[in-house]
Amino acid sequence: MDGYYAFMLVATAFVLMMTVPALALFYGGMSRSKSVLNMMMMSYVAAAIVGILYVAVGWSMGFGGDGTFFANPFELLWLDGVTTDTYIGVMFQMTFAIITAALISGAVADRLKFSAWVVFVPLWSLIVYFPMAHMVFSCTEDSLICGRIGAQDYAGGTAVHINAGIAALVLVLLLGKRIGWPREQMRPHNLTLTMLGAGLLWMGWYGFNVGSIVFAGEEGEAFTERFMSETGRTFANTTLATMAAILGWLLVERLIHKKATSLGAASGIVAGLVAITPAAGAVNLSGAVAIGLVAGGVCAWAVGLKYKLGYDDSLDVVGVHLVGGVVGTVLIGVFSTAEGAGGVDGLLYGGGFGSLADQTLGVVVAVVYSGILTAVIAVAIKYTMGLRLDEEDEVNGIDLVAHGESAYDLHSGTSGGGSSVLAASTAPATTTSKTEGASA
Amino acid sequence: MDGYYAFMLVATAFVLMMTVPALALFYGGMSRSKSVLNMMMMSYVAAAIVGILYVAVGWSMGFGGDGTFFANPFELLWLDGVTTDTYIGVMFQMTFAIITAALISGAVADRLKFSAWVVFVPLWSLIVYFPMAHMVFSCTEDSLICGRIGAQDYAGGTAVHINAGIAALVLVLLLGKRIGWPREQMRPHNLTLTMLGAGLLWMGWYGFNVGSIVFAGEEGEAFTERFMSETGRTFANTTLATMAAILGWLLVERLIHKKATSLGAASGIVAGLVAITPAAGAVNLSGAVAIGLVAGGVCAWAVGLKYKLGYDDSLDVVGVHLVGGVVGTVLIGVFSTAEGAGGVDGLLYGGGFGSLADQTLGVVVAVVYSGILTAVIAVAIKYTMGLRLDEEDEVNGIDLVAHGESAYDLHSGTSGGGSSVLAASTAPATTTSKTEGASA
Amino acid sequence: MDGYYAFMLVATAFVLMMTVPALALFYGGMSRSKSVLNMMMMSYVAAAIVGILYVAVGWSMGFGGDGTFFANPFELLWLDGVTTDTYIGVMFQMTFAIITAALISGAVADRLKFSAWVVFVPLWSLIVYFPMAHMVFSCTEDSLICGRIGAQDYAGGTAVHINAGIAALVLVLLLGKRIGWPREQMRPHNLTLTMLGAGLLWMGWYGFNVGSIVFAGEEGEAFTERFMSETGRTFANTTLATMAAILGWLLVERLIHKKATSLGAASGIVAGLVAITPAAGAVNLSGAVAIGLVAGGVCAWAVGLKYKLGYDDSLDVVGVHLVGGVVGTVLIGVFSTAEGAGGVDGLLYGGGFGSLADQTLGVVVAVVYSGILTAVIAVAIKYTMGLRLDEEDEVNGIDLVAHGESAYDLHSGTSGGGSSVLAASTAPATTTSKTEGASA
Amino acid sequence: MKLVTAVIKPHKWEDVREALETFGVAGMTVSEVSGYGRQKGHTEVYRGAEYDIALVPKIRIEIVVDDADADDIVGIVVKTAQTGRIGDGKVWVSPVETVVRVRTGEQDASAL
Amino acid sequence: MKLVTAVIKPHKWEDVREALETFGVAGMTVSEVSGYGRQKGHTEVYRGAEYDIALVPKIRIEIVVDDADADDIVGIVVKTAQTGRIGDGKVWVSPVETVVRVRTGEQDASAL
Amino acid sequence: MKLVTAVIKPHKWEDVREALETFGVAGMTVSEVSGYGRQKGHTEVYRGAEYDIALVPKIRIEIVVDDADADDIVGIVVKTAQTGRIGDGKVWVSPVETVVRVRTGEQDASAL
Ligand SMILES: Nc1ncnc2c1ncn2[C@@H]1O[C@H](COP(=O)(O)OP(=O)(O)O)[C@@H](O)[C@H]1O
Ligand SMILES: Nc1ncnc2c1ncn2[C@@H]1O[C@H](COP(=O)(O)OP(=O)(O)O)[C@@H](O)[C@H]1O
Ligand SMILES: Nc1ncnc2c1ncn2[C@@H]1O[C@H](COP(=O)(O)OP(=O)(O)O)[C@@H](O)[C@H]1O
Repeated sequence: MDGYYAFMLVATAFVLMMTVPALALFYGGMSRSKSVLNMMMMSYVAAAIVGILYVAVGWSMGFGGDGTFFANPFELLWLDGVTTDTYIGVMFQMTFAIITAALISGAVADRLKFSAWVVFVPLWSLIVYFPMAHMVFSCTEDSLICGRIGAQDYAGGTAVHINAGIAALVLVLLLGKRIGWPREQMRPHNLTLTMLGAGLLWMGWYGFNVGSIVFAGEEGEAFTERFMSETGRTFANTTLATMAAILGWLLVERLIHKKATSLGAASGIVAGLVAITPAAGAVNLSGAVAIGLVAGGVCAWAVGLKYKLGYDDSLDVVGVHLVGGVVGTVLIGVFSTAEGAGGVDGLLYGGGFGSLADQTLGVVVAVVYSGILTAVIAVAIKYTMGLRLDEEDEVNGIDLVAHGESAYDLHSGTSGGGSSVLAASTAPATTTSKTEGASA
Repeated sequence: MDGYYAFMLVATAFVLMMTVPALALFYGGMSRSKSVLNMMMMSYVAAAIVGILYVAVGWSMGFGGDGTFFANPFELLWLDGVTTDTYIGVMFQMTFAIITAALISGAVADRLKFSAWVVFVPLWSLIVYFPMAHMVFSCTEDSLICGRIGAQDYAGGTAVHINAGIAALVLVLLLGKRIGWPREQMRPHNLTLTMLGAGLLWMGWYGFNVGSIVFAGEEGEAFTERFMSETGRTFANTTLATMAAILGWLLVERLIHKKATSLGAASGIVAGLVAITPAAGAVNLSGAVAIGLVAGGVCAWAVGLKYKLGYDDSLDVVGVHLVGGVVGTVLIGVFSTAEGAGGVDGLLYGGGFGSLADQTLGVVVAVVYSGILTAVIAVAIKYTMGLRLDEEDEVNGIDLVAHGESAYDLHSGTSGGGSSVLAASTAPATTTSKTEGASA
Repeated sequence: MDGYYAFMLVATAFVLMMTVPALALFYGGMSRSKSVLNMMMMSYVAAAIVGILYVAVGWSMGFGGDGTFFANPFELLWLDGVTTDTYIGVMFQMTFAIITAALISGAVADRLKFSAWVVFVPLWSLIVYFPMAHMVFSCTEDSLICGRIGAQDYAGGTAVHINAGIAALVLVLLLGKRIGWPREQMRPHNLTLTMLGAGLLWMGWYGFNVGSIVFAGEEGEAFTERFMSETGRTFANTTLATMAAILGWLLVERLIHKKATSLGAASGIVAGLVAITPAAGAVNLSGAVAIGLVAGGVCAWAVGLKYKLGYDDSLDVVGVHLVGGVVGTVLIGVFSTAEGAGGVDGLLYGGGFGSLADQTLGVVVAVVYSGILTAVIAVAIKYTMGLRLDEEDEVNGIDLVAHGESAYDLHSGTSGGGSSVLAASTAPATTTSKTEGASA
Repeated sequence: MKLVTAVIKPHKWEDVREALETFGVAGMTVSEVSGYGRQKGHTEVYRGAEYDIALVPKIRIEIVVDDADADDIVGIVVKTAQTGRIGDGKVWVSPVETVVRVRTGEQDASAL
Repeated sequence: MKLVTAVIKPHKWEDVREALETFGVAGMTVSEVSGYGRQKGHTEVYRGAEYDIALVPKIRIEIVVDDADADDIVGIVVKTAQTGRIGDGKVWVSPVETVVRVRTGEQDASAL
Repeated sequence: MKLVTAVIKPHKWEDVREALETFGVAGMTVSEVSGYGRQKGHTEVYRGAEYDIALVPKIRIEIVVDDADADDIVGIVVKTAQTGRIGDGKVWVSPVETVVRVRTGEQDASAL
């Protein structure tokens, strides 16, 4: 019992680490160097805002009782009546709310007003994520996706990835393309950060998937046995699917572009993790490998769609999270086995089309619910405070304009000993005077 | 029981990771690129030196018996008589000794002789930290801060942060300002490293705070219940205070400078974690948010003081650790609740001024003890081997001068395929000959 | 029991993290910026390929029964008959197979064809690593190194480090030197990555060493006691040896080059961890410090040998892993104590030369077995598909040639607001058309 | 021979390159430089301090050309690099006595 | 018109800029370059090897000026950039036939 | 005085420096530039898109020399930097009216 609890302490820290700093690095590295800080900031402030909001009403809306879309937001307001020995469950769910919101940021690189993000995030969590978490994770009788439709989603293929992916698509359609896209090259400014971020995401994801185990009231021996056998399965599935996705992505890339890229490996990691997230408990090793391969290959192809269809999903949130999430959630209907956590046989194991139908319906509900409400929120912001940066600010770079910073000042390093005079020459008078003002 | 133990294994690894590499990255990113390696080295060598010294005498001075300032250094010399099944407790405490020394390095960027650091660190640990750890963490009857004064400090607001913060202040006053400060701009050379470092620090801090639970001999059920309820509280408090501090810092920055910076977000994370460190077990969720908000806001303002008062606390160890530590330690007297680990009600919960007085006294003792003895050590070094780098070496950069390295050689990357000829052109003859010598 | 299990979940994630991203960062930072991505890719694809291969036959070859060199590869093919509640054991061993293969990549920087790596890695794992893991870790009666010779190797001094180190040496001898080596300078392009990687490796190594505990069927109390006392020892030894190695390396460097470098500190961390890996359970604190000091010092000197002997072991896999592994494995014969996991007294504790002989024999077997078979594989590849990149490709940089990428595009950052026009100027027509093709 | 040196705004580089290509310029040498002039830089904010960055990023283009083409090329650069906003840059022409193509040793006109 | 090119030590840039500003120079173009000359570089140490870095970082300043101002400006640069230690740098003057302000098309004197 | 400007392939820099040193060139100023010309750049691939990089990295060398030495130095650069493959670069010579050594104020010949 306390072993499982000890693991949940670590798992929760791991999942929070997925957003701060892992996702921020993964996205930041793919941004241009004039907007990397803003990209990272979107994750960091999302963590701060959503975290506090989750404790305020998120937990209650998700787990404060029954309901089709959400539970009573006031039942457990500010964790009123929740005992501290169950806080870790709240914290764990909170980290999911955080990363889901943060995932969206990858689509809006370079051009979304920071103030708009700060307003969008809490509204979106309140109206879109908290209900979605109830529909999927509370699994109460009436809860739409888990309770009623009975779609399997072990750790958030629908609630997290499809949800964030469709929201990202809606947002970029309302936001428009970056100046110069796709004519101008907008390549990743620092792929070592992206590789690092992907690696940390992988580690953190063990908290995400393995920590999503739910017990059916077992005790003593039975509890430990359940703990070991189910986490063994989810750990191995998470691992193999990710590895298969790396290979799947690189293979497809090799065919299309004649090059297997590091960005492809990093993206393959995420695509595999996304796809196995809903299926981690449902499938066996072969199923995990199959889902990983398909997800890696399909996403590698899907990230090219934006050029065809002309939407500027800057860092491929749609191509990886929406597509990967759909692949994983739907394929449960094919590869799910009765020994799995859901106890349901998929198409391949003679379970017929039942599960496949449930899974597909679950996906549709998630897409429709999130798509429509995200559009409402984004439109509201667009026609009030506005979503988009001025053209000139976008050209100069949002790091400078919104945050008054630039990420790098490396001259003294590369030139071995000189100080970075050019990037740093200042009008002293101003500095000091301004500084006075600053500390006043 | 073994669940708690398993957690401590991870928690100890986490706290060590806070220094190597997290703090080194957090500070390194804020340094100039000509001194980033030296900044990281100060953390890395501190880990090596303090770690071994702690096992030698640190544990014994802290927990080898009773005493006002420290216990018998020879009682448990080199862990003599300590059984290996309790080693993890020693290792956990060791990681605290390491990071406390490393924290100081942020104040002395660019100008402290590396040799001086290598001498300062063990002396300071021996004379200042080890006793302080006894006064606070051993909590024996006679131990000054915990035993006698009875000030609450869950994980080291006084022993770690105030201690390091005041030591940093004393050291920079004796060391003097960097050449060109504040006239010349000395901005962070790589904010992605600082953001990364802050993120890893946050994760590691769960080991730091949550791992600081102390049991009162509970067994079986009671043990597990205590483990879950107290760690639930400390985990949630650590999380919420940090989030509130991010928002607090960014808000104040927005008001003063009209910009919310990424450096501010990273600093807010640390300020919040610092402030909640002593209070993690004492307060409830609202108290945690309050402490975080105050700490974030006050520190955001406090980092500007150095320009007013004219001390070059280069990376704001004083503004964040001293100020944040005082805020958190003192506010326990206001927000502490009887259900908390300390079982004491603060001012706000009808406990009157008693706790507030104890906390304040604890702070004063820490400041006075550390301040005076740090001064003695620093003066001793200054007038023997000297603290400060030569002027020309400081201009050329300590990485080159002290370590013979420069951090970056990125040309071939940015220029896509060329090799970094300029930064790297060498007089071959020399290279080889020198090399011969080298490997001889 | 479930506490130990919870720790193994984390430990396994830690060891996977050692390869992705830690080792990739450690090596990547030492590479030149025109080959950093390829260096990282070698670790990432090794993880994907070896991981799946291990589940397929690796586990079975290692633990599917008895045998001198390996067990029946088909016994547990694709984990057939392995219950999910023991999967974590498989996953843990899998992460060892992954990092051992990845370690080799450091030696072949800049010049090994990526396709050759993709072929080499699975062959090498199958023919060299999986058997070696059986000989050392299965410890069945007939298993050569553990069972027959009875050499102690707690976590893989022979199977992992000596194995990878000798393989690296053989490979570079067949591959040849980089163009311009050693005349041209080939210094690390980003030491902050290397420092970061070393730090993460250190944290992950607690999973590696501490997680390598093997129980003798204890139950209940006894199990917990064994868990605590042995992990306490291995955790402390791992920590102290690493710290001592940092100091040992820096000291020797100071003497030879008059500078203590950050690269030296990072390398010292790894050297110490490598050396204590086989000895973590066998020695006491003093033994750990001694082994760390020796390993750090000797490796610091050994990395210079390549200039003398003229082999281009680019990132010092031989100097650190082969040499460090030998030091640690052999010194067990000196410092091992009967209270240790092996229950054997070394030379220093009156055990005579018996243990020393066993350890040395174990080293010899590992070197000979791995050396010969690695040569066979490498020669086979060399004379079929070829090992080496074209000269011009090597000059232009393998990142560009093999992966079509360059790691950095930092201009807009350093120049504060401009967009990186030069590095990024594209012929639009092509872009779009190509893109069309891409997404077709 | 003449050397035409142009200092322009970074985001105009693509257009200028294309225009010159169309005109028939076979080659040029480009570098990233910092400009100081009427166009002021920006302000950056770091913990408790604000800094004025005096310099703005520019692109510097060098083209060695036949005497005859110099004026046309200057005209093309001015036309395409012009935004009308402060900071558009400068173009200047200076004499070159001889130019050689390293690959072949060809001189002057035939070296371009 | 003349082109004054100055190669100076990095930490002197601020002073030179201010001195030229005071004198009335309205603009200049600056770049980071590497210098090779009497001033030798430094030595770096990496695992088992030492490397001599032959080049030292310098700042390169280009100023197009009226013929009349050329000598004064050279004088100012030499005065303010001088430390007296080896490696202070060089300043040279070369002819410019014409200069144009991209924003307005103004020529020569009025283009500065 | 003359200014010799050479644009060469990066990996040739070492050889050129040595050759010039041997000839007796006491100093030069070097910078990393991007070249545009007959030698085409390469293609990079990023998620779903391929990009043609039009520019290739080059090294730019500036040497102020006595009129007498100009031709020899041009000859040395061409000889040592030559690979015979497209993209070897260009060398051009332009007039310099005066050069000053900042450290001493020495002029022209004695400033080199
Ligand atoms: N006298 C000069 N010599 C060399 N370069 C100059 C000179 N004056 C301006 N420049 C360059 O031209 C750029 C634009 O000049 P600026 O005065 O800012 O705007 P504008 O040319 O539109 O009046 C400057 O950033 C600088 O790089
Ligand atoms: N002949 C030259 N042509 C161009 N630049 C030169 C020349 N000689 C020196 N320089 C530049 O001037 C800088 C200083 O010259 P150096 O000989 O080191 O010191 P000093 O000028 O004080 O004698 C060099 O680093 C280089 O950038
Ligand atoms: N007209 C020019 N003015 C200035 N630099 C030029 C000119 N033409 C070419 N260059 C420089 O010379 C380099 C080599 O020229 P390129 O045409 O590619 O090959 P080659 O000189 O062998 O014909 C170019 O990359 C560019 O930097």
